[in-house]
Amino acid sequence: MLNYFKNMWLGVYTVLVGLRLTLIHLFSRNVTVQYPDERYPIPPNARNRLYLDPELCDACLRCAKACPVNCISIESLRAVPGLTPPLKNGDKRNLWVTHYEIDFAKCCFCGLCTEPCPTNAINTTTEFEYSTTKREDLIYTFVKMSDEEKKEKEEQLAIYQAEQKKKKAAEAEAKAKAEAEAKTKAVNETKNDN
Amino acid sequence: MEQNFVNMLIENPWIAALIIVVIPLVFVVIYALIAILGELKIASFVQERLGPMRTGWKGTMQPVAEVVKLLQKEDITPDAADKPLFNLAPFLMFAAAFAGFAVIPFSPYFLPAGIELGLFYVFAIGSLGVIGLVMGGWASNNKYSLLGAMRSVAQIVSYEIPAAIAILSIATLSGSLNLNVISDNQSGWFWNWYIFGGPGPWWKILVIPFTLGLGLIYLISTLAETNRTPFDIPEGESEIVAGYHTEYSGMKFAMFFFAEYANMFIVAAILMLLFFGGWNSPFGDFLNQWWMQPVWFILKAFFWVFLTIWLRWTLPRLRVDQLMYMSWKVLLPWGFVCFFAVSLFVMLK
Amino acid sequence: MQAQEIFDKLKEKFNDDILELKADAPSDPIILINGAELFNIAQFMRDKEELDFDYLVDLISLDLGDNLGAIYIFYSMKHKHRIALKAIVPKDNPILPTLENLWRTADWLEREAWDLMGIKFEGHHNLIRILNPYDWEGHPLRKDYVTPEFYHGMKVPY
Amino acid sequence: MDYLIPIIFYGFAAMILISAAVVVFSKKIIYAAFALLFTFFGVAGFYVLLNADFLAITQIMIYIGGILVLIIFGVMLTTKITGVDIKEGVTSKIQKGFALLAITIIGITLLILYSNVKWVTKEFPEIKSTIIPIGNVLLTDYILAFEVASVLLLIAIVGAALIARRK
Amino acid sequence: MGEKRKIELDYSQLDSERMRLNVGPQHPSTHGVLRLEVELDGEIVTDVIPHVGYLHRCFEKHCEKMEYPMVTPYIDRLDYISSMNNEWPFIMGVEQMMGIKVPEKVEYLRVIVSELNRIANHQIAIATFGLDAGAFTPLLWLFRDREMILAILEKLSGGRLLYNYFRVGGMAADIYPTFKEDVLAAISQVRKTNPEILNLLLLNKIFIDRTASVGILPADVAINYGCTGPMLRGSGVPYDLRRTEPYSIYDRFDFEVQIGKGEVGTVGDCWDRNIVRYREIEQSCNIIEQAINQMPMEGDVKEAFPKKVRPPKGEIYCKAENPKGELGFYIVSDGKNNPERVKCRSTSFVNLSVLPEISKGYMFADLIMILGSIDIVLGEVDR
Amino acid sequence: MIGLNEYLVVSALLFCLGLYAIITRKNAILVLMGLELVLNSANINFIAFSKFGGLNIHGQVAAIFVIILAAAEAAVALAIILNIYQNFKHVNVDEIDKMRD
Amino acid sequence: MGLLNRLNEPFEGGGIVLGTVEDILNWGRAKSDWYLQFGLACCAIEFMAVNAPHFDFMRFGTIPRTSPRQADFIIISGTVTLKMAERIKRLYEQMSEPKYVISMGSCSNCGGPYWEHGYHVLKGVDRIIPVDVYVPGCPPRPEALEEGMILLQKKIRHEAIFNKRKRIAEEDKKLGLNIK
Repeated sequence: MLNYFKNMWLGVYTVLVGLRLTLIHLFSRNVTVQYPDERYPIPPNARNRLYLDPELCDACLRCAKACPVNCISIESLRAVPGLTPPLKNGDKRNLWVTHYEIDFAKCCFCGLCTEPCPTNAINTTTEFEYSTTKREDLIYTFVKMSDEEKKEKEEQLAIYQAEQKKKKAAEAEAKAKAEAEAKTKAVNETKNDN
Repeated sequence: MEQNFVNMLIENPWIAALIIVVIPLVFVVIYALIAILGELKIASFVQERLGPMRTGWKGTMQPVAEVVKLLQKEDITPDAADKPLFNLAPFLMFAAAFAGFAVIPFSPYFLPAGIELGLFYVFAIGSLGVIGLVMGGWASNNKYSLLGAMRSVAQIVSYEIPAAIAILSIATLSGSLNLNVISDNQSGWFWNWYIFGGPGPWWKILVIPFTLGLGLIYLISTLAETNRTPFDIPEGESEIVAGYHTEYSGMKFAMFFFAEYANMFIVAAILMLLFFGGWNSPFGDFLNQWWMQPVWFILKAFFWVFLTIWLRWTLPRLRVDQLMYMSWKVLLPWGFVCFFAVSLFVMLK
Repeated sequence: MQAQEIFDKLKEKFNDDILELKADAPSDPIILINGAELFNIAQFMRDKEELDFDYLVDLISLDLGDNLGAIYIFYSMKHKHRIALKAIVPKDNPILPTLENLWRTADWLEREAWDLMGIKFEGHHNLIRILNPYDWEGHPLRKDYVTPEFYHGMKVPY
Repeated sequence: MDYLIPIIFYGFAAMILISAAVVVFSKKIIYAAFALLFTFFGVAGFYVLLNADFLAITQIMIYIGGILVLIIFGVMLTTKITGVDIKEGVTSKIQKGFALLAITIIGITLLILYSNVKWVTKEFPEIKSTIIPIGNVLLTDYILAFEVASVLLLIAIVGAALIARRK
Repeated sequence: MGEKRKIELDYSQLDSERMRLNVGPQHPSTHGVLRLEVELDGEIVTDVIPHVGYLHRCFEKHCEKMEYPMVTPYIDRLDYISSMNNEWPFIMGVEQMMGIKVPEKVEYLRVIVSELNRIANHQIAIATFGLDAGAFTPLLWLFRDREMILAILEKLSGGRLLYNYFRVGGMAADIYPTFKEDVLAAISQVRKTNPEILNLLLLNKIFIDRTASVGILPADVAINYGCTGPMLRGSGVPYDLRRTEPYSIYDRFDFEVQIGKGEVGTVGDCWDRNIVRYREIEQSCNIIEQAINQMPMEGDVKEAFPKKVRPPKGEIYCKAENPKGELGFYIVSDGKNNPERVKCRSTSFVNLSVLPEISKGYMFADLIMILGSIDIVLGEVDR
Repeated sequence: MIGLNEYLVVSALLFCLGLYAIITRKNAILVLMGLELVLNSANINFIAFSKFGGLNIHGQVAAIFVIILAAAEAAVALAIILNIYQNFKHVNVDEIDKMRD
Repeated sequence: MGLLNRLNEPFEGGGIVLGTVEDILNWGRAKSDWYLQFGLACCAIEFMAVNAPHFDFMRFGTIPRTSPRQADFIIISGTVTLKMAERIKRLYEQMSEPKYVISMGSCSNCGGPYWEHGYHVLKGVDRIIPVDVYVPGCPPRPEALEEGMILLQKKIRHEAIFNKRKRIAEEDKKLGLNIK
């Protein structure tokens, strides 16, 4: 019987305590950030959409290899050393990126691709507003070389490679010659020594 | 006392009757819109949010948008459902809820149907809605709906009894079942309200604890009858998906919605008429002109609505057996105690 | 109790069925046992006062090429020691006794091992798939598992 | 507005009889239960026409809010919860025929009786509400019956609870 | 294959009609995509059959295909509410296999972020439990406070929910300048609002009525079912890996292992499990406070990074105290870049298996409360 | 003008319908519903006579007693039906012929 | 579908009156969106965070409903597994017209991190139901979902109601999805 009254009292009391709390909060300041007009602070290292600086990318494929999801696809072409402008940070460019594509529908935004990049070409940004009505729009192509350009590069490369080949052959020949000479010289020297 | 100002203004009885019917209907719609918005906004403020902000000025047009949307929604009748009953239920429920407005005096000069047994009538017509509810729940052919409906009915039926005792006590105290008369009895300052024992000699303070208790009992019962937290078990989202209206969509769902809000207003109005002086100003003759009386009445009713919303965002939900325990073992005995005390007071007076 | 002592205790009781103790760092100590005797060994380990392994931590199924393996990790809340048992069964007939009656947690763990690796637990009251749909085919964690093309009309590969 | 009363009367009469027919002839028991709602409602309408406002409201409250809810609960508890149409066993045709015959005879007898008897007519006095005379009569002339009725209700509650309780 | 469970029920024993109710997978209170087949006798639950696997994302298959560093994003997605705590045992296991000793600063940083995440997890657990009981406001207040913790973790790691912050041998990024102030501010906010939640929800009479003596889990049953974490501690067993087998630097901190005492009902009921979570939030605050004061602010978090993550041949079971209980990873390495096999001992999976045992004989509404008190995350159950 | 006879005719028809339900229906709940119809028809008679036949207020009091009776009867009858259902798994009045199991 | 059925005649242009009516109807639908309270995986937690005070999804007029019948749009928040796919399809079918789908996060966009080795993951929810808005992210920030919501509202505002039949046919052709 005592319990009955105690329970009743507790019921009324705790309800009143709760009502007091909610009433206080009813008149307290709200914390809402009204999104399209106001912005919630985003730290600069937030991992949202990736951004690739094509001027910095050397197509080393490290990001693609580090990606657990395989959402980065890169196609590259060997660059001609003399004709190729260097990367933005002054490093030598070894490869032309002909096609660099990230599928943000697959990406898991883990940031693993940015860590191995030697030139900081690929970076996370704070940009997150890119919802679309078509899934294809989520595939971002950062570098796409036109066919002519590609062809030109290929031709250059072919010429360069041919040259290289020739050069190499010549070099090899020269080397072989030199070696042969050296050999004969050595032979002669030994002879002389004898 | 003239019952209807409309009858004085308009000669033709047919048009007058039509207007008298239409006024509560328009009121219900407007009131429901305001209540919906209030519910969203108060919930948001309690939770330190803002609520609807992007529809009209500070989101005030939100309920209108919802009605426009609900008008266009597809009206699905599930294949497995019992079609005639499924389609009938929302109308029955709305009709029942709306029928209650016939005897609600918004002011001494507006009482749609001036029958002597107004209080009794409101109470009886409420049970019609129960049938609509169980009809909808059954016809949906969905276990959640049926469970929700059966819980609802059990809940409403058992909480009708404490509510009836509270009403009966006030009827004893006032000696009338006519809501206008009951309201008129409480004119004057707010200590003439029945929650404070009604008009009477100084020793009425002896009865004040009991009338306060009756007010509390009636308040709790009305919460249960309108399925509001902490008694929202029939619609308890976490257990049975959305209660008896799980399968309803579009306009039929809107009918349920409006019926619910109309019901809420009716119980609020009864609470105000019985315990809080009805359309009387709380401050004697101050602002007690004929045009202020409906305003007072509606303001008081809205206070009840605010209270229920406030409670809703504060309390968790009871369990079914605890609900029954509360009705039969807490409210009913205390109701009897209060009833006897009030009767004694009336006899001695 | 150290792993070596536990091994000795078990060896004493079931001499031939306890094969060896592997405890070379960095690996955890593992006792290799004969799978057929698993139930008795486990029961002994649970009920023996000095061992008192009242908590089955995990059951790990392995694909070892030609064989399938099952590793049981036990822990004792009282003595605060831990040991792992490893049983190896052939791939074409992977049958182990169930431990469901000793540790109730084995119920779901064994169902999972059956679902993903296809180890059959004899005596389990309800050995059905748990993670994959009930009508799934194959045991996905086996090395030779091939992803199906279609499931209920839905294309599975990308 | 003299023409209004007959219209209302016939409306209510049609409501009562049609829904009663549904109760009697419908295949689905749940339809019968819900049709009962309209029968009761129509009868309540009759009461209003007959100046028995208290009775009308009592009818709604007790029959619809109480008995009908009970019946619907009974239907739900004694049938499979969902999915199954609740059809009841059909009596044989011969039985039905006999029943129909008997009912027709009773009905015709009643109708003939009613139309031939000259009832003593005495109009009901015009009063604002019947509740005060009813209350007075109940607690003076019918005090014994009133008390007996309360005891009966108590017994009914206790008995019902006792019977329905699970063993 | 196509096994189907045969449901054998002895209907002759039954008094009344039993109803089979299918709860989920789309149900507001199954905390995700769990499906429960419930058999009801009126309102009383006579049997519950959980059907899991609606979120089976093939975690263990992925681990076999990935190199070690690439596994962490997938581990984040197991128990997505407390991904910092998830990463720890796996990284710790790999470090143990490779014999890497991480710097002091990293250890402290790991403790701090894990405890922060534990607070966030418990806040969600209490919040959703309140939601199951019908209280909506505590949910949003707790989410408001959680936002502060998420902001700190986001500033550290860059992710809001799935952090991918732990690396073998260190952390992905160093702390930022105002780290200490932010953490202390978050703790004081948590300490300020915690009593509000206590008064609004946990001590509310209705809530106590709903949870006290409901879903009682005795200690021996809990151990037999392998329950860990607040589930086990709620039953009165002080089993907390941070104390029983201290890993990392947990032996340096002063905190109390909270157990259920049956203050309002019986030991091991739903209320006990929740009050344990509530008090663990306070204890976590204490730990963080100690850690942030002892932590060396200078030093490089990346100094112990190995050149190549390639553990030697071997197998190891490494565990840590997840907010939900003991989370362990069994890593089998054959000396390649990819793990041979990773098995996750997921806490929720094991904890959930006790549901049929403890929910029989209670009402249907209680079943929802019991499920809420277990605090499962379906990502971890189904992996 | 609607007089006494009209009400009596409706009441008679209602009575016949109720009686027919009681006779032909097998489901106990439907029998109960038939009974309610019969009681209602009686009540219409009472009230009609109270208005037109000089029964005055006493007719209404009688109707009140009928309603009380109906409520009590429905409660007990449904309790019995539920009990029968628990024992026999059906509520078919023709087949309930055992007093005990 | 209530009013829409009767206005389903394909008017070209529609005239001023119809245009205004269409505007009002679209306004109602765009501003009052009830979503199905339904979460799948990690994104569901961010989805809950969207409802939390800091972001407050309700500002857009979105109200959670537990019954699919009353919902206007569904947010597929998380990985859709094959076991779950049929359920989602059924939920979508239970919703009443007009209905919309937001695919939240990489997993439901196209399988996300599980697209390659996930033998039990449906690679994109658009294989079973038509998707209106794709929100990228894994999981998307709460603001990203709100941005997706704004996009959806924009889409609804410009929808053609009175030549609906034509629109549906076009959409079907565009999506070209049909399982079974």
